[in-house]
Formats: sequence, structure tokens, C-alpha cells
Amino acid sequence: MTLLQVRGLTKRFGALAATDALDLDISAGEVHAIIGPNGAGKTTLISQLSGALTPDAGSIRLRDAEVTRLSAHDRVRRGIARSFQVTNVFRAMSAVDNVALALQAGDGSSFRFLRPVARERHLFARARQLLERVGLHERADVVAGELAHGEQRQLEVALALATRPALLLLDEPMAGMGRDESAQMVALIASLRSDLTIVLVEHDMDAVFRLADRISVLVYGRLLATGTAEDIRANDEVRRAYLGTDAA
Amino acid sequence: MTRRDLLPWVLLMVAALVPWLAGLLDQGYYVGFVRRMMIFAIAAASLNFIMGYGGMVSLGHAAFFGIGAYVVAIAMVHGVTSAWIAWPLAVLFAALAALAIGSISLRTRGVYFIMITLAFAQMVYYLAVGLKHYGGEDGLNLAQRSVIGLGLDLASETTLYYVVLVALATVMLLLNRAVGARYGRVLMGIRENETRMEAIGFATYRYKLVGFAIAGGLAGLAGALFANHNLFVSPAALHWTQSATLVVMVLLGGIGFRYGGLAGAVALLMLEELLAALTDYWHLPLGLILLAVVFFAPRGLAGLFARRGAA
Amino acid sequence: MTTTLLVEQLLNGLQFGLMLFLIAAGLTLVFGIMDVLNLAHGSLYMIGAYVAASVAQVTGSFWVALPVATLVTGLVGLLLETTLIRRLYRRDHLAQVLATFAVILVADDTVKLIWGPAPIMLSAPAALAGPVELLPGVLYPSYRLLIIGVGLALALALYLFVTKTRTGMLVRAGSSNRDMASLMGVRVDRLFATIFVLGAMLSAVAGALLGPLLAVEIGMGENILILALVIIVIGGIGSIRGAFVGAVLVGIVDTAGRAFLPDLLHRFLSNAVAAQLGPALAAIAIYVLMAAVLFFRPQGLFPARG
Amino acid sequence: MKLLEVRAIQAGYGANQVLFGIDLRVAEGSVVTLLGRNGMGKTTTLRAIFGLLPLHSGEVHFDGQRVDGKSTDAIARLGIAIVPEGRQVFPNLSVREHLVAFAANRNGTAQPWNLDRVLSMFPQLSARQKAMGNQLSGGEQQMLSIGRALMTNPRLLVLDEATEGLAPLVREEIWRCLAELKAAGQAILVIDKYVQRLVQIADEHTILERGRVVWHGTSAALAADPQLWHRYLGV
Repeated sequence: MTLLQVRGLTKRFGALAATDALDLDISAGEVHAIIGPNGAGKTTLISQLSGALTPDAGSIRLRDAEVTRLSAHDRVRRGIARSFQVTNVFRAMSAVDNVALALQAGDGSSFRFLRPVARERHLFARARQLLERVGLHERADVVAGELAHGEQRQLEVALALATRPALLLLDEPMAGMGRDESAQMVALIASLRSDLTIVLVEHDMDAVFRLADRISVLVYGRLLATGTAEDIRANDEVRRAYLGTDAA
Repeated sequence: MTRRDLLPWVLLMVAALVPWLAGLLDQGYYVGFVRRMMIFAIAAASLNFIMGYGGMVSLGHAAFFGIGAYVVAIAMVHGVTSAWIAWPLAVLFAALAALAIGSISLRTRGVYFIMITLAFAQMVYYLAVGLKHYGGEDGLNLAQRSVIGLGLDLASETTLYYVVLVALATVMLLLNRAVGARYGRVLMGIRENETRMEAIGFATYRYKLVGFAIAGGLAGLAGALFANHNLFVSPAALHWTQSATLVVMVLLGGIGFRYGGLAGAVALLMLEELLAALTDYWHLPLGLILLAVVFFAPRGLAGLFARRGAA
Repeated sequence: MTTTLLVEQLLNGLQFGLMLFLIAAGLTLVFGIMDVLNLAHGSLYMIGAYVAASVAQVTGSFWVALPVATLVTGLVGLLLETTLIRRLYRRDHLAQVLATFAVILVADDTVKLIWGPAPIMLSAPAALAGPVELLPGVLYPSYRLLIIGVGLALALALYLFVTKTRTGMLVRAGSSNRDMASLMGVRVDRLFATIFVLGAMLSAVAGALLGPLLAVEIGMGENILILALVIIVIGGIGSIRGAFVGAVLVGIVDTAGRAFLPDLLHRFLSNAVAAQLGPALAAIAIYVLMAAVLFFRPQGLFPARG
Repeated sequence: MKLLEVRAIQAGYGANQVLFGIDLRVAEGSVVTLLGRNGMGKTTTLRAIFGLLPLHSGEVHFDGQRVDGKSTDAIARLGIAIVPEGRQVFPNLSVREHLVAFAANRNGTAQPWNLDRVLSMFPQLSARQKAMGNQLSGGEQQMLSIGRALMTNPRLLVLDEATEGLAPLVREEIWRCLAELKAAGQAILVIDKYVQRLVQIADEHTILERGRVVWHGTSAALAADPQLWHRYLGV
């Protein structure tokens, strides 16, 4: 069953067509990787799927409901959550406060003016659970700005998970991670696949080939090819445009 | 109850003793002086709520202060003297004005927001100047102070002083609770990272607008009290330099600190009083002191005493 | 409404707009390049007017007063830039608002100390006292024509400077990407000081030229500052073209509003209400204009950072 | 004494330290690369060299004099020009203005790069001299960014992800341009992903992992050790 259906998606910045009449289908439950050189329009695509950017043309349908022009916060309510390529967390708040704030968004109204949030134990308990799931529970009370680069990337994923998404858009979760941290993040993503559909934008080809059910190659805002890991490895056009002369 | 939690109660005690002390030292003037400080503390605290916690730098906050004052004065002209009617009306009109101005201004960001709030406030200023029927540029005198009943007569300087003190204490209590509550967390999240707030499901525009209206309403309350304090209102209270003064108070006191607005109002008005007594050219030393604050106390007075993080 | 009145008011609007451009140009460049919101820019306009008035009284010649005022204010601008403004460009806008608001307080009292609290006289050059016949039957004060001439000349000079000269290119580069300009070897600090002094001198010219028409008094800078801020926001921060279009627009809307709105309202409303509402609406017109522009173009008409 | 000497520099953003003691040397006329995955400190190293980021410790020497602590524009005027990541052309300057505004002869060569030479190297640019920075395609912006740097005739040309996100044929043109510059004796410091091509052009390579130098050596040594590629470069 197709969870997300993208048809003719177009977004221009001046003379540049960052997304050029793109068609894409994401099936429910799959890990669908999107690869392509920097500047191919991957982040622009994620921003349009998440609602941060409004496309110039085309349509995005979630479970057959039109969401093309829906705002970011309404799409989160419909179950589309995203992490950011450049870490984008609440740097002055602790990790647990970060996640608690994200949980607060989906847990009743935030127009409450008197009851101290600190007393809402359930929020912080669930926040610590989520941090444990991404491997950050020991660092829960550290201010996010002082977390290491890799830890901040884990917090990014925790913040996205806190909105209980059906579709998780991960924008280069492994960016800037060393070997061990990448392995940890790959394990985390693998553990999420059971109850989530994931769109994974990533450069780290090991992770992509290990995690992805299907891979789409994006070049100049256009879909060059979509298929299983084997199809993509074998595809000459992809090899020339992206993987360089020798495949990894 | 750490030392920091004790501080507000100590301040409350000191403020409560002022009229008695003033009477003892036969310095009746200071009842009015401290009362004026407390009124501006309410306005500055309401600005700190949206500026310090919500990141909304409004250079037009005095407009709502002025609207509150004018509502009470105009109601008085039409025979409505009861505080229970005029003051809530003042808060309501100021909040509605803030809702209208905020609904447009909050579509812009950064410096453009600063400028559009300034522009709307100038519009309100020129409307007040245009109200020839209510004194126009020369302002409007109030026949009497509002009537509050309950056996209290606001004509007495001390009674009005305590009413203002109660109002200030209530406003500070409510604002501090709001900062600690879910709404306050959302405001702080918006100040720090509005894109991430949208990405985790908050309709940030709505929260900002509500905050802007609340702060506008509270400034309207301060305006209503100011009209009673002075028994006179004029467009000068709405001029952009008044809005700039409120911003200066918040910065001087410590932006984003719970008592930043209050501390700034007290400090600035005391400074003005002290310097004006020393010289006619008191703007000069005041300007130099503010420059010193910018470079040596970037987080304001509260910043000098607080721990590293914002309270 | 006779054509003379219409022409006269439109020219007055253009004249006022061009003077506002001289002030707004410096403000938008300083804001565009160094991202410094300088509320004290109005004080430089005031200083220019006061110095011009004093020199005119001493030398008896307006033509000596104008250049002297421009140079003196330029020096004041250089002093202000090196001591204070240079330390502000890494700070956020709030710190800049507080610091430059403090400078207004200092400037107002310093002027009061030197020239006293009362407004002082600055009279236009005698030779230009009379009107000039522009069109048959249409007379227009020659002094105001001079202002329009000087304003247009300076606007053209500034436009050529920014678009044709090499320094102009560096100014534009600095305004859109400061770090990259530094990486190309541009002495951004010196460039900024030049721009700040240039802005101060332009404001001084406006101060000296408008002195005879508006009162030379303490605090004259603040009202003009608000108009200049409105203009650079309408035009798009950092854009000279935007400042020019914004200034002429505001000049005409403000002048025409004050001249024609009251009459216009008389047609629809009773005299009492119209008399009351007219001036108020006229004063509000430019703010309505700005709110409208921001609503549709949140970055102004000509956003410099393309 | 090499043209550029970076000695054990440490730097970071606020509390987040990124560089933990980087050493790097570029000799006159040589082509040196800085390799490593995203976020390993490559661009941060450049920002430190150019004084855009204060050093916690360590030194940077250029042309024999110490430059850390100098202003960014002073360092640039000594003769270092950068083609920055993301190209960073000026939206409000035309192609021609980009090339004319910053022109200089900082290495004092007899045949300096001038407008004609740059336009002949990038014919596509010469056809679009009037276009503004924000009206150019990615490839055109990249060529303009390189042309702008060449017009200052730097002693050291620094390229940060110069071929990133470009179509293969445009990328080839950039490699051809680099080969030409090397042949002309231009000292170049290159940060790029396409190791296969770099090995053919550059003399020495330095690999960064989490802000530390984990390998340094010649092209031959790098070419002979594919394990390195896999471990540190994810290729």
C-alpha cells in the first residue's frame, strides 16, 4: 500500500530547478533511501514533504489525502515527522526538556498557563524512554548545546520520534559521524523500521545498502532511477552520475 | 525556598512598608514615585514576557499602555467611573488592539517585526493626537479617580498605592506561573528555534499571537492604573520613545529573566530621579550609563546576579 | 483643486522625499552592510542642521555653512563609528537599539549644552528668497527647487557610486555577504567607516537644507528617524534603489496626504469630523503604506540580499 | 619553510570543540588535499586558517610570517584566495563585477590572470557577463567562484568542495582547470570527495577523522591502500 504519493513536484530557486517534476511513491513499512550528490535537491525534497517549503507545482498525497499545501505543524499531526541535516535542536534546553517539549505538542493543548510543566511527570518519563531508545539516556540532563555532534544527531531522531510519526523523514542522520556512532545510528534506524515507514536521505553508502528496501537516485532535482540495492548498484547511469567510476 | 525564591517576598514586604515609612519621614512624595515605578514595572514585565521569553521584540508596546489609559479617561468623560467596568474594558481594548496589530505584525520576522510594531504604534499615537474631542495633543484630564467600592477610596494616595501593589504582585505571579507552565515552554521554544517548533507540531503563529495579546492587555491594565495615578492622559504616553523606554527597561533589568522587566523599571526610574535631581542635563549621564550596560552588563542587572542560564 | 496647488504639493512631496532619501541612504547602507540598526542616525541630521545654523550666523553665508556642516558632521560620524558603532556590528539588534538609543540621549543633551534648549534660526540664502515661474502661472519657491536639484544630483551621484565604481561593488558585496567580502581581501572595517561617514555627511546636507523649512531644535532627529526607518523597510534594507523609491513615495504620500486628505474628507464627512480626522489620517498614511508593503512583500520592495 | 604551515591548531564553535591539533603543510607549486567525511573538520580547518574562527591553540604561518590573529581580509591580501563551499557568489553583483571588483596581482606574476584569460578559460561565463550572481546555474556559479579567486592571482588557491553537486561533464572541466593551474605552478589546497581524480592531480594528501589527522602521505601511497578509502572516506 502506498503511504506517500508524490506527483510532478517542482520547486525553483531563481534559475535553479531544485525539484524538477518529480514522481515518487513510498510504500508503507519500507525504508526508502534517497541518494544523490550534494545540491541534487535532496534536502529541498525533504523540506517540501515536511511542509517547511511550499512547492511551485505538483502534489503530495499521504494515505490518499492531499497535503501539498498543508503547514508543517499540521503535517506532523497527520504523522509526518522529520530530522534536520544541519542539527536543529533547542541548544539552551537539556536533552530531556527538548524531547518533553516535542511530546507536549502531541499531548493535549499547550494553552495551559498555570500548572508547572515540571509536575507533568508522564511527559518527562516518556521523554527519558525515548532518549533511552536512541541511546542518550545517560546524557538526558545535559544541555543540548554541549552534547557531542553525534549525540545531537541522536537527539534529532528522538525529537522526530516524539511526535509519534507514521512516516519519518531522516535527512543525513549519519552526517559527520565516526564509524562506531554510524553503526549505532544504523542499528537504531533498523530497530525503528518495524513500526515506521522511513525515508532516509544519506551519503553513507554502507548504511544505505544495509538499511534500504528501495533506493531512489536524485540528480538535479530529477529521479534518475528507483529500485532495490542490487538494481541501483548495477545501474550504469547511476554509477556514472553518482557513484563515480568505481562502485563502493 | 532558596534565597532566590525568598527575594520576591522580601521585595513585597519592603514595597508594602513604603507608605508607612514615607509617612514617618514626612516624604509623601515617594508614595507617588514608587507607585509610578510599580505601574511601569507591570508594563515592562508584560513586554519582557513576549520579548524575553517569546523573542518578539516589539517597539510599539506603549500603544497598548496608552490605549488602556485612554479607555479609562474616555469612560470617565462619559460618566463611567467604576473601576470594575473601566479597568477590565481597558484591558479588553488593549488586548483586542494587540490581537489586531499582532495578527499582521507576526507575519514578519526580525527587524521587520520591530519596524512594523513601531509603525502601528505611531498610527495609534496619531489617532490619539487626532482625538480633538478628547483633548487631542494636549491630553485629557480625569475628573476623579475610578471608584472601586469595597469601602476603599482611591482618592487616597496610599489606597491607590496598595491597589497598584496588589495588581503588580498578581501580574508577576501570573506571568511567572505562565513561564513555568506549558505555554511558557512553547514561547521559549519559539524564541530559540521556531523552525524546529513547527517541525514538532506547534502552530507557532497562534501561540505568538496569544502571547502578544496577553502582553497588550497587561500593558492596558498598567495604562488604566497610570490614568488614575496621574489623573491625566496624553498622546505623549503613546509616543515611540515611550515604547523604546520600555525596551530599555527590559534590557537594563535583564531580558529573559523572571524579574528583568520589574528590575529594569525600578532601576531606570530611580536613575532618572537621581540624575534629574543632580543636573538639568540628566539625559547625558543616563545615556552613558546605558552604554555601560550594553558593554559591561550585556545580560542586564539580573544577569549580573543570576547563574549562567536564563531564569 | 487648481493645477498649481497640485503641482506645488507634488513638488513639495518630491522635495521632502529627496531629503528623506539623503538620510535613508546612509541608514540603509549602514544597516545593509554591517547589519547595525543605528537609531542615532537622526542625531547626525540634527547636528548637521545646528552646525549649519551656527556657521551661517557667523559667516553670514549659507553657501559656506552647508559644506562646513557636512564636513563637521562627517568627523562626528567618524568619531562615533570608531568608538562605538564598530563594537556593535557583532551584537544583536536589541543591544544595538539600546546603545544607539543611549547615543540619542547623549546627543540631545550635548546639543542642548552647546546651543541651549531653545530652537535656533537658520535662514535660506537671500538670493533664493523669491519664487520661480515654472510653468505659465505656476510659481514655485526657488529655494525648494534648489533642494530638489541638490537632492537629485546627490541621488544620481550615489547611484553611480554604488553601481559603477569599484568601491560601489565592494559596498554591495559587503552588504550581501560580509564574510565572503573579507575572504576576497576587502578591508570591510575601513569600507564600513567610509560608508558610515558618507551617511553622516548626507544626513548633514539634509539637515542644513531642511533647516530653513523645519525648525532647528533638539529632538528634530527623532521624527525624521522614524520616517527614514519606514523608508528603508519599504525599500528593502540595504538597497539604495529601494531607499530612493521608498523616500520619494513616503515624501509624496506624506505631503499630499496632509494637503489633500482634509479637503477630500470634507466632501464625505461633516466639517467637524473631517477637520479632526483629516490630519490624523494624513499622519497615519505612511504607516498604513508601510504595513501594506510589509504584508505583501515582507522583505521590502527591493530586497538587497537576493 | 613551506608556503602554508598549520601547526597543531585546535578550534571549535563555542563549547563544541571540532579541531584537536591539525597539522598541514603546502609547499610552493604543490597541490595538497584535505580528505574525510562530512563534518570531520575540513571546512572548519579552512575557517581557522582564514581567521574566521579563533584558535584555541596552535599556529598558522603563511609565506614565513605568523597569520593567526590577523583579520580575515589581511590574511586574504597576503595572497590566499578561496573557492568556498556552496560557492557563495554575490547575488547583487554581475558576473563581470565579480571578476573586476576584487582583481589584484598578489603573487606578483609577470602574466597575471586578467578578465580575458578567465573568460577564455570559462567560455560559458563570457556569454553571461551581465547576469547577476543569483541568476546563474550551479555549474556557472562554481566557475565564477573559481574565476573570482583566480583574478586575485593568489599565491595559494584553496578549493572547498569545488566539484560538489555538479554534472559529470562540468566536474571534468573543473578537474581540467585544476590540472592546468598545477602545470602553471600554482599552489593549491583542495577539499573534495572524488578521491580517484584527486590521486591523479595532487602531490600529498591528509585525511581527517573527527578533527584529527589520521593519515598523511603521497598520492602513490594513498592509491595503493584502498582500505584507507573505505575506512575513512566511505567510498
